[in-house]
Amino acid sequence: MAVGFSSVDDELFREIILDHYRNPRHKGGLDPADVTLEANNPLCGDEILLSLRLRQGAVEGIAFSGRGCSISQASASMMCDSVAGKPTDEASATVQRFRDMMLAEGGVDGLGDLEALQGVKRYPVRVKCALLPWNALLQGLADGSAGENRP
Amino acid sequence: MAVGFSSVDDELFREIILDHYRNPRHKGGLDPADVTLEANNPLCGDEILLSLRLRQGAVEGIAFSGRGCSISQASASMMCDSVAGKPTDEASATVQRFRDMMLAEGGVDGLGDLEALQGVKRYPVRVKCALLPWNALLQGLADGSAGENRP
Amino acid sequence: MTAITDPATLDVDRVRADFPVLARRIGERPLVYLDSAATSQKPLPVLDAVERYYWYSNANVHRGVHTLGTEATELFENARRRIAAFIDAPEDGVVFVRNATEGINLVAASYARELLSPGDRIVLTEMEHHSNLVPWQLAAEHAGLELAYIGVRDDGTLDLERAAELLRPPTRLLSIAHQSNVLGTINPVRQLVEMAHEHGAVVCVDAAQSVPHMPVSVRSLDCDFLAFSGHKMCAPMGIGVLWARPELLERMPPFLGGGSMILRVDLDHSTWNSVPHKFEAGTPDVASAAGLAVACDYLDAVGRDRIHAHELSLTRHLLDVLDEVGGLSVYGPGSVPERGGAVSFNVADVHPHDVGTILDREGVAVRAGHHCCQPLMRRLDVDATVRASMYLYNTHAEIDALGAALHEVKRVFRV
Amino acid sequence: MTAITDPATLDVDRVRADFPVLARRIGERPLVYLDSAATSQKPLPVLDAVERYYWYSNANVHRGVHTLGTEATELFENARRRIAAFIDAPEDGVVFVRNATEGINLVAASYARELLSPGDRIVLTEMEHHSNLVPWQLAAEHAGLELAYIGVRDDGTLDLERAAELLRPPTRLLSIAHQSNVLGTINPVRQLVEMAHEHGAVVCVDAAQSVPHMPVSVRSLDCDFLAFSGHKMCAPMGIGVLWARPELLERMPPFLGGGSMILRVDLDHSTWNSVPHKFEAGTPDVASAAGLAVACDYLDAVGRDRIHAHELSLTRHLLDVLDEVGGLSVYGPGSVPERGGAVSFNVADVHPHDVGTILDREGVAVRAGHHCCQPLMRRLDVDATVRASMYLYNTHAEIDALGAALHEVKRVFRV
Ligand SMILES: Cc1ncc(COP(=O)(O)O)c(C=O)c1O
Ligand SMILES: Cc1ncc(COP(=O)(O)O)c(C=O)c1O
Repeated sequence: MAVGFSSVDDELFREIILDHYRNPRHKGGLDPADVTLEANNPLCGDEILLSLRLRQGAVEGIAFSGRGCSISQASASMMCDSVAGKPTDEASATVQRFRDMMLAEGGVDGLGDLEALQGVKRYPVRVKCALLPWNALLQGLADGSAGENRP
Repeated sequence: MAVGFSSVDDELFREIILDHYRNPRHKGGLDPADVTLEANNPLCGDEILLSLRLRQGAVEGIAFSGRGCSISQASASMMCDSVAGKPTDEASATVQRFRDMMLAEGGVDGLGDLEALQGVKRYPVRVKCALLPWNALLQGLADGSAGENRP
Repeated sequence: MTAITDPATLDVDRVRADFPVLARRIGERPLVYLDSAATSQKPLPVLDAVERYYWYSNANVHRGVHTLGTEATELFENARRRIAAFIDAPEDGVVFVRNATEGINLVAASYARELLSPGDRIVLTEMEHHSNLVPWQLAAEHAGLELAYIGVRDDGTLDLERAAELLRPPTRLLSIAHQSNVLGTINPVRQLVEMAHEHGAVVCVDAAQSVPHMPVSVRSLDCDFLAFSGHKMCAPMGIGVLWARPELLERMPPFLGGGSMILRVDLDHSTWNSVPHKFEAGTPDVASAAGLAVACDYLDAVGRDRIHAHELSLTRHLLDVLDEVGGLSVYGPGSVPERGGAVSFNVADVHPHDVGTILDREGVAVRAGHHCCQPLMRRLDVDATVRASMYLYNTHAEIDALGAALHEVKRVFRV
Repeated sequence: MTAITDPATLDVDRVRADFPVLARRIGERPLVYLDSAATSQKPLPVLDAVERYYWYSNANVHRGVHTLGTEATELFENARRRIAAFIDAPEDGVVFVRNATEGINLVAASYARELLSPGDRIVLTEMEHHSNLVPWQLAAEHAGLELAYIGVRDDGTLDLERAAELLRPPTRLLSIAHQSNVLGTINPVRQLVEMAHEHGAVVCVDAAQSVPHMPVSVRSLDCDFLAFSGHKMCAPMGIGVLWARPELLERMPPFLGGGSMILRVDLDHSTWNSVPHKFEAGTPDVASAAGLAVACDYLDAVGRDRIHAHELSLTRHLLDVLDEVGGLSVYGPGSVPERGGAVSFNVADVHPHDVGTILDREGVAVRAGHHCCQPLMRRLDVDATVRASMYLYNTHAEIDALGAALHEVKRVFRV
């Protein structure tokens, strides 16, 4: 399946994706971190290590490290941007909305920069790349809320 | 490959073959035996146990036991008939002539009753059945002549 | 008469038109193929699926970002889903193997040999195929396990009293044929699973002769492992299935090592991919897997109930014809539905190979030999048998042709 | 110019006409298939052989007296002879397996695990495919064997000095790729065999990337085991070959148990069929074996020297094109004939998957990833590479198409 794309901004590799790939936000460690999660795709080798600090019902800190393609790395960077400092229930809602956008038919709006990742939907094998960090976050929010009564 | 055959005497299952199958000659043990050989066809389960007593350069005694189809059993019976009491070099020559008959193109004569087994050649999968006892005899003559200086 | 037992509901002429090999002649005679228990013939939709795969989508799986690789991976993973549905089982327990034999070896090597302990007992039966005997013998020898056997009664069924005695500690595993390839006996697997589970043993089902011929539900059998071969169920050769409870697969160490089954490989140590991939090392036969999925579609389109009913009707007719021929010894249960469409017999003192050769001259293909069941042959006190086995494409007229050919055997051998 | 180095001697248009998949379009673009190291495409004569088998002669092997069974057995055993001739090896050492991975597992399980002793050493190299690493790791763990690795030098060749050190006691086995699937390096197998034999070690050759691409003679390599896959050499999936010295096969215990590999089965003990049958349990993939024999015919008709020369010419052109594109890191030996037609590279900071996706949009199928060589990736200090790999049906124009598509990658990623 060949896909047409404009010569100005590639429909898959949008400017903003390349920017997050080359200049990832929230990349590195987090100290202290409450939860650390690994997500990987054994078949293509993408790896994401996600660190979270949840405090008083909010995502006080978030960071990621790892390696992978522009889609998984940009997705991780934009994800961290979109949930950092947000109440956990709002973060959970974002996760849900993002997954819906990637897995369901039709577009979604209200996700800001993240909407740039919609182009991935036309490349079904790459959808897994986009979702990789989000699967880690989903798990982290679940684990973290269980451990919220930490100091 | 279907093969025509007369209604009087089947080209494969000749009278004489059925006779040797139902009334095998030299069937049983041999006491004493110098050499005992086993030959089998693991894929169809045919088994031949051949016992030989070689004395003064001759096949003084020969017997077989085992189980299998009419071709292998009749072949064993006719083989024993044809070499019993014969000088070992004559027996070896018979083995050679029989193998030539079964494996080479064209007919051979001078093999007496054994010629009845020529019909098997048109059934290539069954040639192994006919040869089974002969392989044992070939081996037995070789082993036996090595041990001829026995009492 | 219900639809299930009315053979008229299977349009055998239409089915036969799908199997090109059935037009084959053996010399002057039309081929009468009665050896489907050894391997089945293949219908056009299956052959087309294989050809289509190689014409359009051939690529290696699980590793590609290119279009062909993606298509091949989808075909392969869709086949996994299709097979899971076909046997009514969770999909992540479907491991692709070459054939039933490899499937059983996998369980013997990775479960029995690795997870059982010296003194643990494995129970088999006297009617098993070598493929369901030798792997356990090898595992037993290596791991110090004990083997015990459920006997076969004179009517060709299992000695269930003995089974009840054996299915208690130290028994940890029962492996058993769903349907015997020699006797046709359909074993009470569900009942045996209950007995085994009650005492903590797991059950492996050799379904090589059942999945092709009748509806089989893993969920309702409640078994722990189930192995079968594609080539006996209208699919290409080279593909088979081991279904295993995913929890067990999780606990089992890998069977073969190599590409695709790993998560991470270091020089001295590796970690494993998720199940079922952990058990699929190296490039699989994607074409045959795609063919197997289409074979499932084909069998379901004809209707597995209908196929089973058709075979029972053929079997009933065959038993009558053998009776009419006379002078034969027929093995296994004497009536359907306690048995399926594999029927073994002998003709007086005529050796089965001789019977086979004469039948072949008449165009009738049957199997003659020990059928990879030497212990059962000893139990029956025979060296070998003749076996006629049937499938959806066989007709009542073909059974009659077998009957006529058996008269020819009797004429030639004067019995 | 000699015939060997003149690519004009291979009539690539005529060859391409035999491969239906090459007419495939990816969107608007013609398919440019540069992933033959993963799996090759199949020519019509091979597909026809498979179809002919199923249309006329499909049956189980080695057990039948009926005509189809005899024909199938002949096809299968003739295939064994054909393969033996193709690799110039004694025929009774040809064991049919699913793929190279299974072949290597067989040696690791039945030779290394069973016949070597704790403390014995197995030598591998840093450039091996997971299929030539993990089986040895598993065997080493079970049998207390030691593993050691020959390193890869910066130019993509093996450290032969280290090899000389390692190939002495307690080394008992060396297993090595004939040609690297990532670097294209052609290893000096013959020389390594001599070194190993001098100190009493046996050598297993992973020939997955050599047998398809160049003339390989087991007799002149003098190796003890050699494994390869049919699917990478124009044959159907699901069939591969392990060649082993018959004397070694005699000494090795069975790998898988089941039908066909036995001589006699009793309830508690069995004895084994002659080699190579002892290692072929269960129903084999006769159709794919027949296809493999025809693939050998096909490759020989085109000419293996000619194929090799054509690939070297393509490789030379590819190295030039990559150089012209600029800004790439290219791995492995920089020149032919020290390397074959699998070329790995990276485009600046662009991840290989992103490269692969853009190339796919241009119709160009390459592989992106670790290529089942994670340890080698670490040695190269990369996560993954892009790999273009060539075969007899590729053209110089296709290499140019790859070059143009790489410019597109650079445009999109602004590098
Ligand atoms: C060098 C090498 N060894 C082994 C293999 C494994 O081959 P297969 O997956 O066909 O078993 C491959 C191919 O993937 C390879 O390139
Ligand atoms: C009952 C039974 N189990 C196992 C097998 C082995 O099947 P395969 O040779 O396809 O592995 C067969 C068929 O030969 C069989 O009939």
